[in-house]
Amino acid sequence: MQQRRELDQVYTNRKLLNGQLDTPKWWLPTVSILGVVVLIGVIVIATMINKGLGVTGLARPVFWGLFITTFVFWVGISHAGIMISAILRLTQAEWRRPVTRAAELLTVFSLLTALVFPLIHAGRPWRIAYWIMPYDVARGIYPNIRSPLIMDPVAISTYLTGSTLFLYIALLPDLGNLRDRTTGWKNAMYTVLSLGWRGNPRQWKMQTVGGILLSALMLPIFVSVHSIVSWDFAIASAVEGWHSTIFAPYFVIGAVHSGVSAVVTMMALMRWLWKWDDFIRPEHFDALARLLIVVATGWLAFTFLELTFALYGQDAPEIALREMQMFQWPWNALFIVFFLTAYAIPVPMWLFKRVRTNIALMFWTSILVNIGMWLERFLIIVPGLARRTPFVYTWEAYRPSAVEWTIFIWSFAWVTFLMLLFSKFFPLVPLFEQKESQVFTDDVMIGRAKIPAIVREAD
Amino acid sequence: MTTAEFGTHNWGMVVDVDKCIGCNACVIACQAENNIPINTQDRVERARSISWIRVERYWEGDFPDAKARFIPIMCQHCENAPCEPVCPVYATYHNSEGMNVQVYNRCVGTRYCANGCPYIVRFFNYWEPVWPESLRNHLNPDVTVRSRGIMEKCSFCVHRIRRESRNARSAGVEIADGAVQTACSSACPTSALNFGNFNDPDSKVSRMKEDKRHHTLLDQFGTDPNVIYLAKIDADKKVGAGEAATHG
Amino acid sequence: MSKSILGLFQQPETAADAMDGLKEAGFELGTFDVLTGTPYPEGAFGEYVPQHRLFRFPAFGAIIGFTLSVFLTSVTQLAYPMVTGGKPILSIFAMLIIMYEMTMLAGVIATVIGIIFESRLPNMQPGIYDTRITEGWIGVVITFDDESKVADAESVLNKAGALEIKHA
Amino acid sequence: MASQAVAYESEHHAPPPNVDADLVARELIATTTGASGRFKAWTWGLGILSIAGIVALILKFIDQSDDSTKWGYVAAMVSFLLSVAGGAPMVAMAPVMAKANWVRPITRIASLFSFAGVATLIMLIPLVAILPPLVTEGARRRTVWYMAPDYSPHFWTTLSLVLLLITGIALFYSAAIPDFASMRDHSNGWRQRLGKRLARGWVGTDAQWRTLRMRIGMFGTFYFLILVFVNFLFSTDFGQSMVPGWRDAIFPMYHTVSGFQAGVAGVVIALYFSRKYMKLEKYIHLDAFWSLGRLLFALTLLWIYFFYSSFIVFWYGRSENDIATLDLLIKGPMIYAFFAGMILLWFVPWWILIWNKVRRGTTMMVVGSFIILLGLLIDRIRTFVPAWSVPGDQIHEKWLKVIPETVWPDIFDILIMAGGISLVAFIVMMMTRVIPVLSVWQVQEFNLLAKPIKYIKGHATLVAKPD
Repeated sequence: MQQRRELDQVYTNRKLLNGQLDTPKWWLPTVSILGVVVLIGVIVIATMINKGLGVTGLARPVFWGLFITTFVFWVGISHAGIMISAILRLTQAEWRRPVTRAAELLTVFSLLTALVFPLIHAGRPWRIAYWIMPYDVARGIYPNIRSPLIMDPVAISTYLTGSTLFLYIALLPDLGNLRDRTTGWKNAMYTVLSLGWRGNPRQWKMQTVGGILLSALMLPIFVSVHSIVSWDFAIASAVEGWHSTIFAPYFVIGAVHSGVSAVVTMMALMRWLWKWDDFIRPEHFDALARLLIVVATGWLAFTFLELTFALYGQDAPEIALREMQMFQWPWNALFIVFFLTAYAIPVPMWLFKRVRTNIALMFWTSILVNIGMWLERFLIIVPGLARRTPFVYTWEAYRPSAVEWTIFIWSFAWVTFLMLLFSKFFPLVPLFEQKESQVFTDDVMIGRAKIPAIVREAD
Repeated sequence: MTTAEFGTHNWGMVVDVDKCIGCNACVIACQAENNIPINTQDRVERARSISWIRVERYWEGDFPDAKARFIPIMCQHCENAPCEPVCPVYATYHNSEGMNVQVYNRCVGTRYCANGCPYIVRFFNYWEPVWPESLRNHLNPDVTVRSRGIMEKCSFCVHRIRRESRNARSAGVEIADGAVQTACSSACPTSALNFGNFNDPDSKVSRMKEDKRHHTLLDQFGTDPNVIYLAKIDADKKVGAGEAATHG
Repeated sequence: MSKSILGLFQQPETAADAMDGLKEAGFELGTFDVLTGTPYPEGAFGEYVPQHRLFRFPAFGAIIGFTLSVFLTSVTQLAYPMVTGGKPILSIFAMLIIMYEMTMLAGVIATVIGIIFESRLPNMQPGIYDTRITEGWIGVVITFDDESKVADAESVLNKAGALEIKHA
Repeated sequence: MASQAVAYESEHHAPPPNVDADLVARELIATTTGASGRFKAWTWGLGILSIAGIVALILKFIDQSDDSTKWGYVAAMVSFLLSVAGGAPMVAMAPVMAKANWVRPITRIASLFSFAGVATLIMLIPLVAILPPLVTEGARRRTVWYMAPDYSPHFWTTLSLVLLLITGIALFYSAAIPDFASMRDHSNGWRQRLGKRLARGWVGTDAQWRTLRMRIGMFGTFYFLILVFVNFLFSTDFGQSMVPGWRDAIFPMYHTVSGFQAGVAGVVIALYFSRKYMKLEKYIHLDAFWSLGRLLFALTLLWIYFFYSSFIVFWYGRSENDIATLDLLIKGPMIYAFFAGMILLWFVPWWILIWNKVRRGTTMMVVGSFIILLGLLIDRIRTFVPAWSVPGDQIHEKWLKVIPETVWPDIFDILIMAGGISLVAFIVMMMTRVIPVLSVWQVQEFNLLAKPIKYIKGHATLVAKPD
């Protein structure tokens, strides 16, 4: 799987630090354009808070719409990071190395974005202090920890803190590297940030052991976050489409599906933008695509279970809801698109090695997956609420307004914006892991065959 | 497994669907009593109208012998209310008089409670409420005007309950049965809506509750409501409004 | 700060030879150390394998976090008891989730503190160093209590084929 | 760096035993002969117990076939056996897919369990006869068989179990051909004749190896799919659908995952004994125990996760059937079984397996595995006995109106359970007489691919990763 390539370390430094040491031509224009989009989004959000949620398309009985969908979507994307860097670290997958940091970054930034949505979506955002950080003895009343909406902030802030620290620890050796490459104020900055990294055996041991330990600790958090998000919906016994026990694992595996696809998208972009063909190689896409086939199929199984047990009771309202979700305009169109993009188109394509190693195809298929996964969340949340209850008074449809769409677009611009800003100051590919893989891979001759091999420490 | 321990009062309502003629007087009375902003045409069209009590209308049977059925629906003040545990800030909880109360001041407007409610009787203020100049001085001083961005719902006219209990306390007597009437029940011409105290075994509502026509709405959700419905008596058909309202 | 010298090598093997030479020359482990730009398999240079207590940190943090969470969840509910949806005032199954998260959070934070502490960071006077180490060179750094042994240390490094020797 | 390093009994830096292929073959094949007296005694005991169990099963069928509420323990037993005997071969398959080197020597011991599927099948036969039809008293009970013919669950569950058995044996056989060949060459007597017949002219040409690998991959995938399917069918048709209103979408997954857990535990136990009493320390490295320990640890956490995510939804939901289901499954006498299951399946193994020292050893590992198996048995009883205790004239209701009495095991049930478990052990022990517990060619492959090297001055292992 690993084509071993001898890469000179000086060359590695120069190539992988090209974002920091010299600015690519495209960087400034892109960032400024994104900045404008972000600004527009911020203005729209401000107006919405100022005018009130009337500007959205929300209407009884659909009290949660595009915002919560997008929130769930971004939380899902955030599962890329730990999936890649923790699970693959624990399972010793060599090909994870160039991807880890980008994945962790995606986690941090998408979580930051996800957090915005519940807040701006509250009726009185200026009072969310009582909801999120509300342990004020003055009011004598504390948050209701029976509410999943309290578990959400707790879980997400835990995950955010954890993955940020994880990211920083893994960044230390590269900060040392940057410190050695830079001068002036940058050098000062990196000197402080790298905490005086030298690279003696003790520090390296802490890197490896600590990395493993942190991964092991982050993994349960990673699972819990999306489970708790899913319980927001699953516990509502009165909403037919939501009250299912499968939701926790179903959401988690769906999140992994979309998250890993997002990482693929990012890798392709990194390879093109920073010209890292030597480091992000087809075999990495190949490996990720293999992983995605397994994950996607598992996710399909959960989808099947969810559907089966929705109809299991054979209750009239449940069947009616599913019928609406799948066969009634406009949901049926969305459902078809969802199924095609989330599974039916990409996965069969990934079965062919030619596709798996073709960067452009991988890029587009991974984008398809995320379109599909967004639609999945939409199709769970909105039809569930828009169901036909016995009360004709509440039979209404939901149409997202322009404001909602703008903020939806803003979120994507915002994440990309943050990414590019980060890339100006910190390397997106972990250099030391890259070099480590050079140290730790070797070939063995068995008979005449040259077989790639990995050095495992006998500990 | 409810852990609410009630005092002398467990307020509730008995709705005799058989008596309801669908005149909507209760709806108007409620609007006037509780400072509910006017449901303009566009609000109704956008499904953002607010009416704490509403009269659902059903057609039973096919055209020539179709029958109109009416069933008034307000907050059911459930003992196991799905809306309560999901609120992160205790804006809605179950008080010691068996009512599901909404504390406007705490509400941050997550609208989670509204998602949980199977009866969909919780309403969100999308805009700041406005009244035409002529109505400015008609607002009820006992009832808070809800600002934008919070949930509201039927409160069983809690301000009336409070007034009566104050009077009773100052007079040193128990609240007489029927002394407390909600706006809707007092406006109902056929006394289809009856308000009272379920904890008092010989109160009017307690006695009506014993009627064999009694049922609650959507009982499969196990919400255990404090609003009891008495089914429609039908000479020729056995189907009552109750079954029509529950699933299937 | 005591005197220390740094010998620079390009080949791991030569660096390892230098380490051996130092051992033979009677420098005890710990007074000399190897600086690399990448992690090498443990003991690759016959260097002294550092001992660490990293695994105690998460346990410690988890205990703190758990206690804190138990306090927070139970006390805040009992302090202002309100019945919601007929759930018990002390709803353990809801509390468990918060406890879990806070335990994990404290565990992670403690681990990160542990990692930084155990790798003896932050250390703003890292001592003698060379920027080429992050370009794949390997540095063997020796710290002395007495100046006398500098000479034979240098000879050992030279014998092993040090490309450059820095003093500090 | 905690990696899948090859660790050894004596001290960690010892090189792996690069014994030459021929010696490996001789030593391993030697283990099939010359059983110790203790071994013989155990097999006799277990054999007698199994026969007693089967007899008890027949008697119970004659005696109580009219009353389905009495058959909960048999259902629990089938589920338990399905978990152990069905899950174990998966243990062999999954890491092979992931090209993990440590698993190569132990695939055989895991796939031996697929023969124990016979026990599952024997237990299932009366149960299928007892299982009420889909339509009782004119009403269709809640199942995944919405419109299907009346006896679909009976038919498909049986069929899929038979398929599972066949695929398992096929998997075993396709991986065993080279070993039969080496038995043909190195063994004698009936084993040699058997090897000659089953080796089907294996000489080890390149083409033969390619087809062999292809077959293993193919049967492994099939096996996995069928196993999931069996778990799904059995847990819904013989568990959930017996309780009106028990609608738990995660239960099939829960059933499958705890099945894998039991499978891994079973493999660990088998490994432990064959290592200890067949003197195979040289071939069964501690590394295998270590990796299995981590796998077991992960599955243990997964169990509590799946359980909690279904429980919390019920707890919040509070709708009629949610409450009824909870009352049935984890209230009354079952609360003890529930807590016992939770402690034995999650807490104790979790606490044992979290220590790296334990995972590097064998004794505590096997203790933990036994605890897990016991816990699983209790947990299966906790789920299936109440499910079957619902009277047959009520299982078509919308949801459970009255919580039925708890059913206590009678003498038949106890005998059946003892017999079932011993039958599995008996079959596995018997198979070790027929074929080496470790697959010869995979041990050789393992030694070929993992080479101890001297990395500059340190010691390391070079693990080749062929595609």
